[in-house]
Amino acid sequence: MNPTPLLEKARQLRADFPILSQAHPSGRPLIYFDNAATAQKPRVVIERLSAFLATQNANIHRGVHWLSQEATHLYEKARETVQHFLGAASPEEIIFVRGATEGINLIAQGLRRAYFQPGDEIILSTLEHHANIVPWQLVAEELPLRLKPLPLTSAGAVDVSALPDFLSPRTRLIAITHTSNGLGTRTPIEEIVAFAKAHDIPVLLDACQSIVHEAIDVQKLPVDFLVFSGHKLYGPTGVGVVYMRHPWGRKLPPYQGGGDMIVRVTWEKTRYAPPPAKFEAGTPAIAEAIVLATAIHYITDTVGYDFIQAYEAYLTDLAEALLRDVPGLTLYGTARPRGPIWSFNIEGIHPHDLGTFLDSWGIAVRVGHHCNQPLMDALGVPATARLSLAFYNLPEELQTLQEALLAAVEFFHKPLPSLRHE
Amino acid sequence: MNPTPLLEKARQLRADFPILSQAHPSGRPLIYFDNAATAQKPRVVIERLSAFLATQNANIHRGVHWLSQEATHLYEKARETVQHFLGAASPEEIIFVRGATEGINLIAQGLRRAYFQPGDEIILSTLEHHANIVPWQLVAEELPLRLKPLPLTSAGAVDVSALPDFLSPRTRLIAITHTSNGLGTRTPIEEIVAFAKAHDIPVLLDACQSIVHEAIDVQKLPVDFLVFSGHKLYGPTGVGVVYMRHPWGRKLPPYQGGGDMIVRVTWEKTRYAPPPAKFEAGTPAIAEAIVLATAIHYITDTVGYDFIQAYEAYLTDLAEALLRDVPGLTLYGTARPRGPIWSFNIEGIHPHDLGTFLDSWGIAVRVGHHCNQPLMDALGVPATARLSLAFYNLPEELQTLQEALLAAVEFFHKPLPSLRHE
Amino acid sequence: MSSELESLYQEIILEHSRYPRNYGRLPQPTHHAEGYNPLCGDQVHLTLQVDGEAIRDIRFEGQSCAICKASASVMTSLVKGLPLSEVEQLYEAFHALLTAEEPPTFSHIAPKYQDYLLAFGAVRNYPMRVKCATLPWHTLHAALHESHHEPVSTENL
Amino acid sequence: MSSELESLYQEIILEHSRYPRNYGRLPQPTHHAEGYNPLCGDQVHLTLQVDGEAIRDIRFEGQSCAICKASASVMTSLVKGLPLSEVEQLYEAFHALLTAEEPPTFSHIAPKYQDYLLAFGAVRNYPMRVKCATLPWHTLHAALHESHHEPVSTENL
Ligand SMILES: Cc1ncc(COP(=O)(O)O)c(C=O)c1O
Ligand SMILES: Cc1ncc(COP(=O)(O)O)c(C=O)c1O
Repeated sequence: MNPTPLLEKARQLRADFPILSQAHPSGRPLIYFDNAATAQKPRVVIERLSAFLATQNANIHRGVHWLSQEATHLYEKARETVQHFLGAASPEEIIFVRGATEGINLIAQGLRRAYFQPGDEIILSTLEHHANIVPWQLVAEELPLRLKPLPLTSAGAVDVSALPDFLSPRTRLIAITHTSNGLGTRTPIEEIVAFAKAHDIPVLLDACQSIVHEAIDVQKLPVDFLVFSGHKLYGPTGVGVVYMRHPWGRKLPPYQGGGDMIVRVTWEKTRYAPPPAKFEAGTPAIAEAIVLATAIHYITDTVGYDFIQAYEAYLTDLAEALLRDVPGLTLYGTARPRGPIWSFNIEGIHPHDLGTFLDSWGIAVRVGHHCNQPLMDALGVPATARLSLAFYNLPEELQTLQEALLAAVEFFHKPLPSLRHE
Repeated sequence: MNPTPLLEKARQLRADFPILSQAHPSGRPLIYFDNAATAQKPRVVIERLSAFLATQNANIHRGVHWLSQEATHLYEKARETVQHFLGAASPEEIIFVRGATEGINLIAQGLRRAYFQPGDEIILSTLEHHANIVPWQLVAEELPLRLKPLPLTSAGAVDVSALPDFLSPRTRLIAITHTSNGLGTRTPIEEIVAFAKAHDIPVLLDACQSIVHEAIDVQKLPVDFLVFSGHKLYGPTGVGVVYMRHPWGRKLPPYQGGGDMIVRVTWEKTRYAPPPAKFEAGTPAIAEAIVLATAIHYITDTVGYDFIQAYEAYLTDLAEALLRDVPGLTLYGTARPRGPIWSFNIEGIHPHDLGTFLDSWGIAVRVGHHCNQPLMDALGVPATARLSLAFYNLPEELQTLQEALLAAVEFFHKPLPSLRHE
Repeated sequence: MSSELESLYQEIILEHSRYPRNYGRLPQPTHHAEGYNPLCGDQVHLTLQVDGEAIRDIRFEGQSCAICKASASVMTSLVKGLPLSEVEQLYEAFHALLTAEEPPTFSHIAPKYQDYLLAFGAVRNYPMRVKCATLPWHTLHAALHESHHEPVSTENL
Repeated sequence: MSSELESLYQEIILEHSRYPRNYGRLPQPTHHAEGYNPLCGDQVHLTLQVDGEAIRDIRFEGQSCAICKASASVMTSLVKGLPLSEVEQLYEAFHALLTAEEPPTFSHIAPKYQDYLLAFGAVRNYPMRVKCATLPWHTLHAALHESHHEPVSTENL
């Protein structure tokens, strides 16, 4: 593969992100490698948000006046943008929420009230984000439910071969991450969905970390529920998406009560609206949802998933080669396919110290448990450093990272003048 | 009162709102009278949002790198801004949510799980917004609970004299609106809080429509819970606030599960963080919370509640005089004190038609039930037109409204050429 | 006065809203349905007498705006006595008039109906009002085709 | 190498983190507590032998970063044998060093302790790391003053 055209495009796209041309307080260029935590925003997203607030802002759904009609139209068009982005059958299947976390809670509470029976079981995996663990624990506390996490292969992928053993007559849901935010490994979701379909078990897909790297079509990957967060997809904070396949939206009760999710309220009895309104009580994140559509158009039309896949594959090979060259560095989870996310540790350097060290080089990586404590427990480490890339990262940034890691090894392992040992 | 200095300041402040200098598609100036639905945003708010996204954007709480530290610092400073704005004792009492609706749902679900017993009673009022009705109905469905709405006086204020009759040994909460979004009347909340304190009943205050017109200090008005929405307070959509007096935050269980609200997650047992983190699962509306602080500073420092009160009192007298001059116009709820919000109907003109008519004059009012169906039922009307003002509205805009209303009367009552009656 | 507004509130519409035809309830309807628009509170209650393959009689009742009331008045006037197949045709034509990308030509609709339907043509320029005009028609459709207990809501449509 | 970083990771800190003193567990402690920083996973477990009014012996254990480990090592070295009142003074001085608007002068602290405490002075410039340095001290405070079952978390502080 000749990376030159890819590199040229990456350099061009990078110019769309104002934050990336900023200097770090150390005077060095800012190297942003914390993309799995949140992505940076292209200029079109920032400008669309300003433009909406400065020229189109109004509350939606309840006004006959011009601004309100416009805002309503834009908001519902944003829903259609998400619908087409995911290949959903109708806009009714798209619910705007704050983010993936709220999305999973919404689904979990709906299932608690209208679907689960005490003693039911949910299959998850060892690499779930806390957002796909704690909502189920909250439901489990009330019902109870049993949570069964699938183990990992030694290379850090979900071990699907364990699936038949995990199945029981009480299995009522498989809730699983598409791409691990901790390790970057990609779950063999096609196999899992086929297995689930064969046993008539609904599947919830946490697509937070996959949808930023690959296109997802819910017709080809027929999951029942899917969630992602706007802020990780180059969009604003405060907005995310639940895809809820028909007729789940008809079956599940509402999540929050309030305006816009009702047909008729009386003190005696309230009738709820059909989906998606049923699940969107109160004033939603109007500007954020509208601008999420801008971000999606930017990704699909300006950047393109083909480019993302090709360029990130190139960066992936480079990153792994560079990391492997650092003495004492352990990479956790090297399975492929994967997203461009890696957890690692360097012998004798706590990740927290490494994070501070890299920051002094202008390099932003995340250190800690990444909301993956059960995964950390499984790996037997309290924390890791995590490198996560986006299509605007450049090979020279990875080179700088390697240099900095080598410097860290030297710094933290330097011989010390003997101090008196009291 | 000499209104000239007030008017001068209002004209100056109005220039801070880019949307207001826009023309309506009809070519007329835009007259925005739908402020109770959502407020317009001053330039400082729009620019702060852009600046954050273009120079400071990062995820919070879990990073040691520069951007993440900055963003965390700004987010927690925004919490302190809200704390001081409300006079709360500590930032721990301030929880960021999507808006008032989510806020009330969060409190309602917490009380469901840790406080209410089946058969308990909640006192509300006839003028509650659906956001302060439906969340309790959802809880009532599960427990059950009894909801007792206080009646209104003939002038449309909550009739506090009914309070002793509504009290029972099962009364466990008073959840009430401070200023009615439908009628503009202000609840005699001081009396209600005194009554509640005397009977050891916690109070939840829906401050959505009051806090945009008057300062609130939770030390002087010692409610247990208070909610408001950022977008009505000249801030972004997607963010709102719950004030939860200590030690409620320690007593109530978490609302949503996910990242950031935990101390330790294992598959067997999860320990939750103390408040406010406990109630803020997942990535919050980071940019929006930070910019809500900008909006609050704008209101308290640049505009000032003294100005708001004085100028809006002037507009209130003017608006009522002008509306009363329109033949066939009924004003619902004329009690004082009040916020600058009025519901009205004109004989023989459905509010929906009136809304469309006014829109053709460039005037944005809301028509419909305003998420107040039980109030509409009590008034015996299906819908009303609602005028709601902000400090950037001008007397000449009210004059134009009167002109337009007179024209509407003429238009909808014009004699028709006799058509054949088939 | 804006001429756009004049084209929305044509005289046929103002007249029918002021003097609605077929207002009331049939005592022993064979079909009935209730329509509701939660956004503005429009409400339509339809009672029908369907006999064999045609609508023999029809009445409407309810609180609603001028557009909705005129639409209900015009609709009931048009469909009274009509075979169900023609009712269906009118329903679709009306729906297309207000919502189709390209407004329909109405060439297949009897000319005597066309003026009445076309009077609502300007509603398509007021997206928030489209539901006001279509509510009576959706309610009619529901009365004829669905055996449900919940009212039709324009939110379902 | 940035000199800021050199001042954060002073040799005292690197040395104590590499060769921690008082590492381990006392077999029969009179007091103990566990501290935890959920943000980074730092963990400190303290066991103490308090006899009358002084700390006779103290050990720490746990997985943590260099700042936290060095802080625990220095802290245990300093407080071993100290009367509880002086421990309290050191606790407050350390806390002020890292978090007070104006760093304290330490004039009331015995000079032999000052160098050790001041080695952590640069941590105040790294807000996300302050909790790493203070965690052992908070845990000590909890071990001496609270009779609770839940571990201390820096989130509570
Ligand atoms: C009195 C009152 N309470 C609650 C709400 C709900 O606010 P939001 O829709 O922002 O959640 C509103 C606004 O519509 C309101 O006016
Ligand atoms: C795999 C995965 N699931 C869920 C989440 C939660 O997303 P959010 O914090 O935006 O709600 C994240 C992001 O932190 C994630 O990486």
